[in-house]
Amino acid sequence: MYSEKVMEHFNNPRNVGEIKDADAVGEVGNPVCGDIIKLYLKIKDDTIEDIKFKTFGCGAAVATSSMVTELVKGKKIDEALKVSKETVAEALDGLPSNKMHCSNLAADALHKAIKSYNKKDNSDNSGKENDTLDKATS
Amino acid sequence: MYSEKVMEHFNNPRNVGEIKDADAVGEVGNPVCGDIIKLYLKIKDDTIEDIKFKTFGCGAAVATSSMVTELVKGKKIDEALKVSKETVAEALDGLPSNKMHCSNLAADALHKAIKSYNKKDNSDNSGKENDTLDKATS
Amino acid sequence: MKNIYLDNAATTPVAPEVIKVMEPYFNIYYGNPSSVHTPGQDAARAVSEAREKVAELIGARDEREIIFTSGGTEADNLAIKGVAMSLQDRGKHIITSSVEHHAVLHTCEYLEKYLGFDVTYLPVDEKGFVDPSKVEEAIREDTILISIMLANNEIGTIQPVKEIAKIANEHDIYFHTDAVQAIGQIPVDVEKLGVDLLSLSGHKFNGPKGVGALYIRKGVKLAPQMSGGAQERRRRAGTENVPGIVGLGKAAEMAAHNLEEKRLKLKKLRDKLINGIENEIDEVYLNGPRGEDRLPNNVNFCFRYIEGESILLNLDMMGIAGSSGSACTSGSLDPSHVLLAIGRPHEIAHGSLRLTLGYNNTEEEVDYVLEVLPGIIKKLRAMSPLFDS
Amino acid sequence: MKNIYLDNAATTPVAPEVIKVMEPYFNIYYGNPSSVHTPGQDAARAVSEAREKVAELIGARDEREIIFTSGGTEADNLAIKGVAMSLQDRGKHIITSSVEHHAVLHTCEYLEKYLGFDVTYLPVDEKGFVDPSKVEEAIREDTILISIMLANNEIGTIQPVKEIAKIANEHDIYFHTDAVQAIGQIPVDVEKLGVDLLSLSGHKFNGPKGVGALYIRKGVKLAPQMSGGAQERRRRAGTENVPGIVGLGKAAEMAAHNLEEKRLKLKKLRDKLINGIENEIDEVYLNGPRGEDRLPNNVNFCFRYIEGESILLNLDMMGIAGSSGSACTSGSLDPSHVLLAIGRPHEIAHGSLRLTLGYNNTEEEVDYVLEVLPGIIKKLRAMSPLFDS
Ligand SMILES: Cc1ncc(COP(=O)(O)O)c(C=O)c1O
Ligand SMILES: Cc1ncc(COP(=O)(O)O)c(C=O)c1O
Ligand code: FES
Ligand code: FES
Repeated sequence: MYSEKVMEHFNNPRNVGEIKDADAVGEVGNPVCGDIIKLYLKIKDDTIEDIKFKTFGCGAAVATSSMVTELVKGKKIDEALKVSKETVAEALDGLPSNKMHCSNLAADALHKAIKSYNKKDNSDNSGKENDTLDKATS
Repeated sequence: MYSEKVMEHFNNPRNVGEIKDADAVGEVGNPVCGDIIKLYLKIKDDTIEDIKFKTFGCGAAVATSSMVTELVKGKKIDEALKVSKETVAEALDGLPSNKMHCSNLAADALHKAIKSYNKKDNSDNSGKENDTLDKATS
Repeated sequence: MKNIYLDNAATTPVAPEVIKVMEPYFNIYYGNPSSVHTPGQDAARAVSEAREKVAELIGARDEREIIFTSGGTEADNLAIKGVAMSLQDRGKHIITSSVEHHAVLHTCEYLEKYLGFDVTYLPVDEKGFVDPSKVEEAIREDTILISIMLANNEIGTIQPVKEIAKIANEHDIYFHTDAVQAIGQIPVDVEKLGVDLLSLSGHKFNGPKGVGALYIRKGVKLAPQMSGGAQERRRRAGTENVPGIVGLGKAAEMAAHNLEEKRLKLKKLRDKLINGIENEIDEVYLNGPRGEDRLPNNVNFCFRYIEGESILLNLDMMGIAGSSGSACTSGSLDPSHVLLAIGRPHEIAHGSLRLTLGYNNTEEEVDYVLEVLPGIIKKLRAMSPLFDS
Repeated sequence: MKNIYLDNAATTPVAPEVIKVMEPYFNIYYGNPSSVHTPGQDAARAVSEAREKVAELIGARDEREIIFTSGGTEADNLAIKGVAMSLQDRGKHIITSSVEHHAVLHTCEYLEKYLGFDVTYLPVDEKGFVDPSKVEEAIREDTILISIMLANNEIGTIQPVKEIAKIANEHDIYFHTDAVQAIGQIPVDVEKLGVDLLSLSGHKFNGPKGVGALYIRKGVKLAPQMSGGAQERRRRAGTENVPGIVGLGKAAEMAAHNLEEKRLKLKKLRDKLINGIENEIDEVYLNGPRGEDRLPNNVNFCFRYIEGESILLNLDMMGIAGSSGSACTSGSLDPSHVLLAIGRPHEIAHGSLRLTLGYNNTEEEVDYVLEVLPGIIKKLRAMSPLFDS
């Protein structure tokens, strides 16, 4: 059913947990199955310095959460925004067709977190790049 | 499918053949399958002295033909008329349910032969017992 | 690596005795039972002996009341569509329950969608029981069939089928029961239960996959759903799966013989599992009833805050095979319709685990499960955004 | 006692290689392919490999076009009822031939009886061929399906399916072919033939009984006939017959590999039988065509003045298993609908003998048949009231 890569991430998920003083948090519920992913980001100089997740969901949900955190940790946030569900599924050597929607969860949570961070950031600082970001997360 | 008795009669059918100068002949076609039995009787003093059959039909048709000839050979004709399809099927240790109609063939041919003999006999001699016979063969 | 199989409601290993009797029918007695010749008649005899054994297992008076099918699903489809087709002029209403197997539910939906039938799906109580008085209330002028399963495949609830069959009978309505999960677990007797149609499936009681049977009481009218040759008294066309049927016969014979011993053994293991889980883990909810009204091999829990598949994958890594509901819906992402029907909220229903015992499970295996399960639940809860540690 | 099996069109022995690959799936890899755990996924993988092999045998582009069923009958039923159900709003007319297997004919009759369909049963010529131009003439506005078999099970006629499929295609009508007898005998390629649906059955080419497949071209709309779980991409519910499917896969692999060798071998034996019977016995009539348009394993004769079952029983006593037509109608007393369709009068049609070769028949066996058959015919004719010796 699942690729070895998925099972490896499921068995040893990277970056499980919460960040108490997170700079950004993204939570999404899966409209198909009702499962939930929550991502916590620590951001400094537009760079994701730390990221953790909590997931209530299937094997694919856990593995994609873990993979997303690994893919974006240390990245600039505009780089991180390029991570799509396809990126995640590919990095995991594919997902069963009925589980493709699960990979949305993690990517969506990431985009949501960054968007909320930018909103907050904008009200603090200036508004540049906001337009592009909104497009990327829509 | 068939009992051992049926197979035994099928393999070694008794009294196969024709009687050229038969006193009575009965031929019936099976309305269900279209198969045919023909019985030849040699009758003397109301006794069946010889009987032979020819059959175009299934295993049950052959076995019942053979059994009928054996059951009535040497019998008085009014005794012979008591032989029904049930008698024949029983003597053969039963027949498959979809083959029960085949056992009609042989008994019917016998009754038809005797009836025709009696008709002939009656026109030669007197008419007694004709009524009862008609009833028995109807 | 351990190899503990606790998914016997999904399917069971074929018993060695069953494999043994099947073997010669693959390439020694391989004839077609419809053939006139000796190889064919040898096969026909084997089919007929198997039919007698299945009849005996379920107390059918006449082995001609048994029709072999390709499994439980086909038996359910044949029973329901067969009656529907043949009695549609009399009425187009069917009563069933909301906790039936999909083989029943989707067949009913098929009749609604394609043939204008009207189906009442009765609710169940929080243990999964159908209320016989609700069945009676649901009966209408045009009701032609009532179908209520004997035992539930997910939560093990044994339904009051005898009472429901009596009601059906009083109203002159055919009664079908899906006994796929009950056969080989509890005594089943079509005469005592008073049912008109009963489905069973070989692979659920250590027989082969791909073969099952439908009991059809003498006199019950039923249109065949598989059209073709004259096999099975014209009620189910297709060359007979001879080795499968022979295997089903042997499994039936063994089930009849081992029933009581197996029932007592599994009940003990079941209760040990149930008590162990309830003692070791917080916020767990047993699904289905306790005691005699529960299948002796069935354990089903909801674990709050976590999702079922994650539990299964973790158990699998420890060499334990369980399930989160019925196997054949595992492709689906909806929570179990059975758990929703007994009133579990969506997110709790999603965290279910079903462990179903088989005749070769041992107490050591149960101990091992009780040893590793708490750790798995703890690990998953620590990962859950819903859980506040 | 000899043991010469010449009824390979009724069913075949399972090849030893096939039995071998099936075995572990009874009680080692016995999981339910729908299950998430390792035993389940092992089974799922085996099913998927078998699917690829079947797809390869018939040249399907995508293995997802293969749906496993319980046999040829179910495949035919699924194809025809499935299309009928899903397209009934577009039209209710089906075209088929009068020499189809009962799995097709009775399915069509079912649609006429229960669902108001109208079916055209095309006649055939004296060799059993359907005329493609007659198919074209029969097409109406409301025709939704054409079903013509690839090869006839009684008389071996290979139909011009490619031409007929082309006509169907030009008119945008789905085309189904029953290839149950053709598979393993002649090359079959769904792309070259241009068919939308194709039925096959394991036990006709040394695979197991109780398993078959339906090829469904991508995009073809089809209502499932077995409702229930989500197996087979929701097109056929029911726990998969894993050992059977694995066996079918192996049989498909072997059939693909051995096809040409087997075809040449059987054709030689077939022609020896045909010539031998025609030379040795008077008043015999070969049913079906000669040469390339005849299945390589099929011999079918009418013997004037005598009845088929008597020939079979006599052959059986000599250790030879033959048949008088299709096995699954042997309970019936009507002469073969195929022989009547090619114009044999009733009493001649009743005297038919079908001998169908398999990959392990030998020339010695054929010689033995030719040695004993004349005597049997002679003995039976001597017993016949129709024969004037
Ligand atoms: C209650 C119930 N009914 C029907 C079925 C279907 O049986 P099968 O998978 O043999 O078709 C199952 C199991 O899958 C079942 O548990
Ligand atoms: C041409 C044809 N179609 C369909 C079938 C039915 O196949 P099965 O017996 O596997 O259901 C057969 C054989 O019985 C056949 O010869
Ligand atoms: S099924 Fe819910 S996240 Fe995958
Ligand atoms: S089938 Fe014709 S006589 Fe028996």
